[in-house]
Amino acid sequence: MTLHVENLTVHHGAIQALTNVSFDVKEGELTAVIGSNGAGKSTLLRTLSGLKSASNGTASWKGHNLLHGKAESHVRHGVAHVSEGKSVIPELTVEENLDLGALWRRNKNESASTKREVFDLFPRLEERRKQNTETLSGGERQMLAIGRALMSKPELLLLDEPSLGLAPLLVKQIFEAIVNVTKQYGLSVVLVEQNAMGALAIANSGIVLNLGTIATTGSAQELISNPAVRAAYLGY
Amino acid sequence: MHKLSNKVRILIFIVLGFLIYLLSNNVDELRVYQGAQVAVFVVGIASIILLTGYSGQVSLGQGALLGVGGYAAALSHLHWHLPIPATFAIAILAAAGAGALLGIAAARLSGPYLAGATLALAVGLPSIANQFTVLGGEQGLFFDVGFPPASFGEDFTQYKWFFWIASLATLIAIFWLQNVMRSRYGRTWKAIRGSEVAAELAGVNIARAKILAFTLSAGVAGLAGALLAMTIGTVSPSAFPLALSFSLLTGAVLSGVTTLGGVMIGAVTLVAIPEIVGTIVNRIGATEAVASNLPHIVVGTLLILTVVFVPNGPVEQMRSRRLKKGSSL
Amino acid sequence: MFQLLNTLLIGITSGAIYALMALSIVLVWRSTRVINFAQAGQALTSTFIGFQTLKYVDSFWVALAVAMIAGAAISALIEITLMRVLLKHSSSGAIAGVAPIIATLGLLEVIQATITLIWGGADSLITPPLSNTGFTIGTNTLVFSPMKLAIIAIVGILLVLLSLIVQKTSIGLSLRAAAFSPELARLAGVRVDAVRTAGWALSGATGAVAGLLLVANGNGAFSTASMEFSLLLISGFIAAVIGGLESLLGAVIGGLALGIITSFVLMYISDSLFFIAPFVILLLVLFIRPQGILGKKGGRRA
Amino acid sequence: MSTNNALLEAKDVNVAFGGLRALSGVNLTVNNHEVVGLIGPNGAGKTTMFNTICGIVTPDSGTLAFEGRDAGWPATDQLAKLGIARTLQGVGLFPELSVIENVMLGAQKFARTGLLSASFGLNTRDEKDLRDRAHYALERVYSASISANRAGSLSYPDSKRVAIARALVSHPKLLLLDEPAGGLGAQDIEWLNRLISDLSGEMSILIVEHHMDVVMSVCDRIYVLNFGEVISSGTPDFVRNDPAVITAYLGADA
Repeated sequence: MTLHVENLTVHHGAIQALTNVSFDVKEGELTAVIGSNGAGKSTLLRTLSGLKSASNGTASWKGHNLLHGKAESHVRHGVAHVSEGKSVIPELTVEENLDLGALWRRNKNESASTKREVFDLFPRLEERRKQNTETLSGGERQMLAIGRALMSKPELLLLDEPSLGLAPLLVKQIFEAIVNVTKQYGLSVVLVEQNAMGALAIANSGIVLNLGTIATTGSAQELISNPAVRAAYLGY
Repeated sequence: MHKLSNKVRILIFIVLGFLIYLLSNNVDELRVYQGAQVAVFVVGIASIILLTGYSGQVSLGQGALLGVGGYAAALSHLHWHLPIPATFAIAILAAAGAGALLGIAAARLSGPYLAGATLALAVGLPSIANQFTVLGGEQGLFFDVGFPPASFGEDFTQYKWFFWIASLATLIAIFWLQNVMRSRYGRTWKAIRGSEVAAELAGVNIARAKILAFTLSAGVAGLAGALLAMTIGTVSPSAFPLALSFSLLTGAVLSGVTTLGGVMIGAVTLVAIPEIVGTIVNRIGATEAVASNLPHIVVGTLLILTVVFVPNGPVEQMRSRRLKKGSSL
Repeated sequence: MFQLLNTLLIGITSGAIYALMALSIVLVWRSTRVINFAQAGQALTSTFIGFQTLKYVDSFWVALAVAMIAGAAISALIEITLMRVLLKHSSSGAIAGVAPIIATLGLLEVIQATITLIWGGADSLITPPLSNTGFTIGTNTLVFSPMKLAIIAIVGILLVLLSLIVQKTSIGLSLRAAAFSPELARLAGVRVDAVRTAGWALSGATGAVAGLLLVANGNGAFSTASMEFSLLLISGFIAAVIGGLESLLGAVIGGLALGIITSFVLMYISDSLFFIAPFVILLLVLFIRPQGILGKKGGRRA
Repeated sequence: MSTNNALLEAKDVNVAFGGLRALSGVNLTVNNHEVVGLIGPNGAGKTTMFNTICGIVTPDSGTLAFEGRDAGWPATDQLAKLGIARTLQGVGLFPELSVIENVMLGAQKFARTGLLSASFGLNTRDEKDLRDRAHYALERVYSASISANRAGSLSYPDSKRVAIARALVSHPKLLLLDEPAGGLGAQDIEWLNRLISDLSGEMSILIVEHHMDVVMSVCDRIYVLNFGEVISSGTPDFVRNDPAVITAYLGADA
């Protein structure tokens, strides 16, 4: 097991946001975490990337303890987190946002070739490399956020609602890009999504979170036809 | 929070007044004078507690408002020959007026902007005195409250007279402040400090509440200024330096800025530390430079430590510890 | 006409020094969202360290370099020992918003008392490295001297240098990222704490230059009780606010504007407005354009 | 849905943040004594709609009528006087104040005396009146036994109860509940359901909520927002079976 999470419990002040969450993600697999708002999906990712501290449990990536140390050190162990809401810095240019992701990497030649790959993957970003990020559309920002994460040469990618606020056509494009990236780099991915069917369609396996606990797990195929998925969103 | 009934509170204040009276008869001149200083600081600190501790606005220029009060008292005494209580009332009104103006500006600002604007005020306002001859320039104006009434006897000293006036004014001011802070106005300010949006939803007009806090706080500061002018006998730009603003803020933080309960702690500390440190320094025979600078280092360090480790002040710290232990009252 | 030129040149020179202080304040604000009121004390300390250096080395420029290094070290030390603890402890609670302001004021008091303890008493003198006698044009002598020219040049060079560091280097990119979005910077692997310390160090070095140039711009005399340093802090703060608190260029424009306006007010209206003029300018700016000249809307209620 | 019975009627509300359209052409009506739900996926514009009604966000266009009169877009601090009370997402209490003080703040509009009487301590009857009102409101959501506790020391469910009490104490005609069930356990949710049905006899209620069990069981009508537009509205049964809703929640291929 490469990502190993066991009995993870996290509090937001007095609220228990996650309770005894356990799951594993195998190398090269994409796991979708679905569930309605407030189910604890974002909290899960924020805890794994070191932005939030856990009250209990364990979480490790290839033996590296994810519950210890700061977010910036996890990046150096191959964990990249694209946080909710198009995680880019609007005050910086497109290229600066990308460069930021690779600042900690010593070998500047390797960083440059990674940037080349990101530009090949998202040609739109190269066209706008000198522009302020504020001028980008929602979809372009999401591409930039994923591109920034790729700049750190990650092995584990944590994606938080990449489809949020995007029109259906763009959602499709983003999901396709995620599939491409995953295959190309052999990444392990934890994909948190509201768009359950879209996410399960590209995932290997899925987890349904409900009020901070795991309601159901299974292969993506199983979950698509599972009434629990409907229940988590529609209440029946 | 325990709420005493008004009658009990009035009784407590009368008893306090009597104790102060007894005290003034049993200590030497220096202590009496220091007592008057403590009273001035208590009022000045209380004005910051109202403003910063309750409404959450910071003023680094409170000293300037004391100055407004001091000058107003001196002017009304010199030119209109008003009786002393009336000069105090003028001081309060003048400073409150200045505070209202400042409050209107302050309602638009917050955090560093407000701090910087009030800081600039503290530096700028005293120099206005040099602009108008009526304010007496660098020398300033005399403010002489006169001798104690002859009926108090031969032994009754001038300092003791200062102390009595200052103490009485302080008791009244604190009683009044307590009334206001315990009313819905105090509640409103504390609510704004907590969350402006939530307070607005509960029907609070934020700007109006902030301006009111600035106005009342300035009025109290004006009284402190008049009392300060009384104890030194003059008002001049140098009597209200930037350092005064900082001292009051320090006193407020040491007192615990969110409650009036500890206001004596800060005032006594401000008066006592220079003396205590001075005594120690003399005992170990350090130079005069050490004697005059060490108190500042001690006070500054104390301020930093308080802000970092007991930001709500010693009294609140004790109270919340008691609350955590389980007793709900 | 001649007086006009003189007034302008005086304004530009003192404005350049305000601009340095403003830069120093902006660097700290951008890295930690704190206005450091102790910066007046830090600048004065650095100036005294420069003064002390001059007793051993007979070069103003060496002293300036030493003062810059000392200023950077002091500033970094303050960030590591005080600010980190403070921001961790008092991020919530009744006075969370004002706690950093109060703490830096306490620090100012400690610094001021400490330097008075060390260098107090007599006035100190730093002989300006260049002549302060004005250039002559025909029969007229300008107030503008080689020293003033050097001051403007130094500020210009520093501004270019700082802009290059902030805009073109990776430490600058980290600085900007950490300022605008610490969380995303962390996620990108930026060691935000170290970057903040670097921001404070840069600020300390800039403040040291401001302090030494302030002294060199005058007759070279200064003391631990110098009112000029309190004024430097306030002018720097006002300049930073005029510039919008976020932008380096804004700080420089704010500083120059403040210097020139003040200079004209003093020359043509009354020289006793020295203390009150900056305050009036600040209030005008806050009322007319609360976000500063280059500031963006909505940043004011930070 | 526009009938004489309408308490709140928002018409053609448009809000944009920069280039992003947060609400476009939203029409929303709440009738007297009706419980209305406002649901939708993350970022659909639900909170923006609440903020617009509460004067926290100023819309680019649209009208708001309350009790049949054009209410303009009211200033936030005037809502209580108008008869609208709102709870905030999360808790929104003032942690430094005691529970009873928190609730008394909501009753401020009933205060009759001013600064002068407060100065002389002559406001005791007024204070007692506010205190009694607060006490009564607390009893409705909980036993009033926690009234002296500091709000910051309460458990999460208790804080939510107090927040509702603070809204109730102003006797609103319209109660806006922003995610009242968020973070609550099963027992507390049951309590919330009961409270809402109790209150619906006295006032109208508009709820933003993610917890579908709550929405489906307490609401008379539901509006579904997606991308800032109302994509469906009607009874709970109608909405949950509307294909547009299912697609919005589960994704394109559902």
